Amino acid sequence: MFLKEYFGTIYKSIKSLLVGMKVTGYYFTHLDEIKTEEYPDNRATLKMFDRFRGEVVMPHDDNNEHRCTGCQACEIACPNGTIKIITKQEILEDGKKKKRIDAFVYHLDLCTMCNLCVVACPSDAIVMAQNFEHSVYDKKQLKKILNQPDSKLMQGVE
Amino acid sequence: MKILLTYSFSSLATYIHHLLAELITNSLLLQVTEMVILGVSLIAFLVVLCFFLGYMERKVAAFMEIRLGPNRVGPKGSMQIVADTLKLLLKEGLTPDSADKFLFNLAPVIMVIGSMMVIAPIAFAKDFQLYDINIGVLYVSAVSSLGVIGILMAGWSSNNKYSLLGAMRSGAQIVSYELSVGLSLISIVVLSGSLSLGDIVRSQENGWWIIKGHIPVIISFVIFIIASTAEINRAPFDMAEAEQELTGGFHTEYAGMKFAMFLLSEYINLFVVSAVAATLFLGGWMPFHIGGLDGFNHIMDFIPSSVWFFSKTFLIIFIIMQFRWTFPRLRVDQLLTLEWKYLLPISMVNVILVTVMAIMGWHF
Amino acid sequence: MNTEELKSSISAILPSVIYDETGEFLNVNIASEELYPLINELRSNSEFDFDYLFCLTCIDWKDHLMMVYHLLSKTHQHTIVLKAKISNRENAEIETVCNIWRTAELLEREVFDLFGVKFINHPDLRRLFLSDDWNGYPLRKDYVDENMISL
Amino acid sequence: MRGLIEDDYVTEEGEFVINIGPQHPSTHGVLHLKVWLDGETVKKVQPHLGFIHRSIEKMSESLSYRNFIFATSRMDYLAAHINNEACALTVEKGLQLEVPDRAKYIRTILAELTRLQSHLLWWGCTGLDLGAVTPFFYAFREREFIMEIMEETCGARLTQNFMVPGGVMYDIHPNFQKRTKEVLTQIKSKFQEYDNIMTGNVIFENRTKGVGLLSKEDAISYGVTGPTARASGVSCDIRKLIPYSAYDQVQFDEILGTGGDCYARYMIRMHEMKQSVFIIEQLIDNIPEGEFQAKTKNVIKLPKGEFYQRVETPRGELGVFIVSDGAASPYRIKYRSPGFSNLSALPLMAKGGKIGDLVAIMSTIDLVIPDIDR
Amino acid sequence: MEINKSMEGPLTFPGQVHETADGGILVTKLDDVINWARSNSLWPLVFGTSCCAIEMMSTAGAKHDWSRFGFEVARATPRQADLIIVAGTIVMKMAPVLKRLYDQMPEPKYVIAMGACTISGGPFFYNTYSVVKGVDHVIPVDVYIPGCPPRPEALLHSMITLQEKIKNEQYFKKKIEDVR
Repeated sequence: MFLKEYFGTIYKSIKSLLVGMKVTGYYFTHLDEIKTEEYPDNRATLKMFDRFRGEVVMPHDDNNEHRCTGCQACEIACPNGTIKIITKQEILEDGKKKKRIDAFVYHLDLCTMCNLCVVACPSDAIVMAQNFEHSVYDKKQLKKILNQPDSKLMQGVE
Repeated sequence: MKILLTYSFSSLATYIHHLLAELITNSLLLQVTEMVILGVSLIAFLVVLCFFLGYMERKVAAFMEIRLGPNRVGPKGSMQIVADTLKLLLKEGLTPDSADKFLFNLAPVIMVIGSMMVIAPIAFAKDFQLYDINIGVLYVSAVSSLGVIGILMAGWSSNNKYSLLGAMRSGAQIVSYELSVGLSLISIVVLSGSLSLGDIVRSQENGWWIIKGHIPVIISFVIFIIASTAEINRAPFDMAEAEQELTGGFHTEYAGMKFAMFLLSEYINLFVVSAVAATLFLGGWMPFHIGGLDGFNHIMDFIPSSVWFFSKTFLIIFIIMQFRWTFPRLRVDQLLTLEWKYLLPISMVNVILVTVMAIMGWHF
Repeated sequence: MNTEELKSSISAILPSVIYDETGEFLNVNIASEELYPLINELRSNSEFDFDYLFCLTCIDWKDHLMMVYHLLSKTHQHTIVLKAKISNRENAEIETVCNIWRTAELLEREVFDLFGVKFINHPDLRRLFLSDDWNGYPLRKDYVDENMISL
Repeated sequence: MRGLIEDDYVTEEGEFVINIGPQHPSTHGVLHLKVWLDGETVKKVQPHLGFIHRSIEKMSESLSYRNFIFATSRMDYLAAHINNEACALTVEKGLQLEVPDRAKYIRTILAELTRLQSHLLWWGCTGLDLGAVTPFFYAFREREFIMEIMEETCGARLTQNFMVPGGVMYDIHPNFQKRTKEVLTQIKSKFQEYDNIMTGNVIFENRTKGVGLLSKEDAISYGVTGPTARASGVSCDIRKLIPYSAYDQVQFDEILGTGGDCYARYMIRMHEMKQSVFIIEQLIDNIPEGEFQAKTKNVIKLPKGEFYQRVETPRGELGVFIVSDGAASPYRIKYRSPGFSNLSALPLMAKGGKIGDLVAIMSTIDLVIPDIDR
Repeated sequence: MEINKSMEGPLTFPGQVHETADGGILVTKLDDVINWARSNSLWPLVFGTSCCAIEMMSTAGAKHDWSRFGFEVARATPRQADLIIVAGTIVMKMAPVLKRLYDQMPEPKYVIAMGACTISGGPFFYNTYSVVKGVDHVIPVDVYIPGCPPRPEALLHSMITLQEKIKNEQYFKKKIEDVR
């Protein structure tokens, strides 16, 4: 009885080990199961999903115009102070003073890509870009000003 | 060219010997020069072998883990291990302040020397053996356990608790598994009637022991593979390193070149163990022969003996590597249970079986 | 037991409790000194059998601290919230419950760490999250840290 | 290093104190365990926490009810969805807001996908902890598919921040249902492989069976929840006891184990993966049409009072306790994290075992340290 | 490599030794070989504190597979590691530990700050009392990769960026100058 149990254990153990080795052996002999994406080589074909959140950008059209009115809704919506909007007073043609953005400062180093600013924006001025290659040697490069130099507010956006 | 065509290393050795004898007349000097050449070429061979084994291990692991493995450094990533070695050599080789500095620096050297010494009696090809010592098997089993001294030394001198635990585990492990290794070696010694590795290979002229000796030899082969995997501290028996438990085990404090030496000795050990298994059970360099079928045997002889030896060795290396990348690690007490409750009793009974078989001539 | 039964049973043990049923669970307000006899009864009496303390925390109400114990009975599936008011903010003390529910040991250390409530008879009352030389109790409302940048 | 130096380094004759962590491969992060050893046998374990204490509770006190949710993804990052869901549910409870059915269904499916990926990662890491490297890669292969679904619909892989008070942030992506079904078929076909390489393995069985015993009474007393408690026979699945979201619409079993050892905990999680697949299968084709988000005010203000919501994360019961004083940000938030209570039972479980057992226990109670430290 | 071109910002690195007339071809070649070895054999320390560690694991996983670059030999002991990927928040209590780990590593050693928390405290920059606001207050950082957490490809990108940096190091040249 003891011997039966003893050899039974050995038989079961060896069988279980061989079953395990069969799995690794299968993958060793079936190299087409490898689905590795070779990142830097596939950069041309690598496309992120549309909703993927890489960084906040402010789209500008051909006339160097953006849609940001400087309402600071995003700044309030941001949970961790990533966005800082510096505004200036601009005198319009009809003599009225109007608030316009001077600099849309975006701290990529603080950003958690939570999308709350994009949701909060009433005029769709900012969107999430799919770019993710942000590595830098210097932290200072991560502080970005999103509005381009000399850009203006698009007509009809209030 | 002629030398290469005959695939005989002995003629190469003779050629070099004659060449040197013409240059150097003093016989003692000649002997020393030849030894130095031999030593240097052996070390060079082992280093290249370790490069290859390291590359092989990473590729085997990668393919089993459905990934590609190194493929960007050199063609197909083959220079990866060269880069690793160069980097390790150039890394700051620090010694911890509170370590026993002499022993700390000595330990990796002992490990490497211990594992390199075992190479001596192994026949790599027909008539190619450094030293066919007449107690080859005894020598192999004696010298291969030198490594544990290095591990104990490394673990103790590092002044690190993880290292110490790893070294103690390794001590217990190697002392116990030495028994099973020895017993399974003995079963072949009994069958072939010689302790010399050269004689053992020649005794398999009409068939390898694993075929001739059928079940008992297969059992001792399996026991040898398991026990020697444990003896060279490879997973699933890598108790001395046990990364998840002891971070690095005995080599936790080692960096740079000294760590590279541990890696070197690990791979040499792997090669040695597989080479011994191939020699004893699979006929070493002996081609696949079946007793009585002279025509078949003759065809098999066309494949060079070194190819036979290395293909067998690498088959066993592959199996040991597959163990590592498949199985979970044993616990330290289960490790000893396995040895004392299973391997040792079975191999003891098995030795008796083999002896009876040898006396009665039941093998082929 | 339903809420009414719980109320009457608890009042039988401790008449001075104040109930509050505005929330999801039955809230039982007591003073910190009365905690231990009541809570011992709640655990050991098979009628209540509150064997599972699923939340233990503290609230800083500026003028007093309040320990909150969420208790659940696995057998009867009833829940109460026990609130013990600690009036003395500077030297806040309350009896430990970690010999009743073992989970309280770490939870009480957390409260000690972040609120500075000392638990009498706690076996190992040390700071849990913060280093031992930390000054102050950060989750108190009057905690000031000059390194902290406010939004 | 003052946090590390303790006065109780005093040891008895033959005792051996080692520090496992804060940086150690088996602690899954920055847990520090001080272990008293007698040879290889563990005599006493003392967890030291706080190496990732990020003061999320304090931070949330100054954030609005819309914003505090994002930080909870960083708490138990393997169950970011479920953490976010718990917060959103608590706020909804305070507002007495009825969430549209569509949002409920999406939440449940995403939560179960989260559970699936969390368990897959746990399975791989258990293998890794026990010394088998390969299962880790098999688990991550399947996990990547789930990550792709998350990315396509939620926009991020790990910390999605997809739950908002009142529903979900966006409607599901058009490919969502198709992809989810593909993943389910893929995972179902791999369960046998997982069993072959790990569950049936004799070394694995020996490493886990009878190791790290936790009795039912201890489990309740230590407040242990989740698969760890269910392995000891404690019925504690919040999805069954107090159904939230769409869990009252689906059928599934609460897996209860016996024994309370590492193997039981392992098996519970393996079965739970199958249950998650089953739950998603019931929901995926029946997502009702309609709004995905209820209308909420721009600035959410909770009425004065206290709100408590319990949800089931892959690790156990997460409780969100919000004390509101009527302002736009919570007065006090307490997260009752499952890992914290589960960890408190570790010294009990590990006592008397070997170091290897300690590693096995840690991996089978599935610790996520930021969840413990918050 | 193409990656380098797409990198914005100046390509001067802190600690760069400026070109001198002497040094010679041999030294330059040796430097090239050493930099080749070092940049292709970055063994990371197993060090993850929070969410980013999971993405680090994903990078090691089969789909992204950092072993293609030879990074897969993750060492548990700092003595054998070349690179710390600081994956996750560093809090006040952890900072001395991280410093010690960094000190235990033998030269040359590199640091990648992965994720918003390590770069600047990230989501825990405001209103928290226990988070170190940027790991560069504790140890020197070579490459920053923002994101919360950065996706595996982004981590690979940062490691390639680090490789580019190592390839411009001048080990022997510096040694020779030190001797002079």
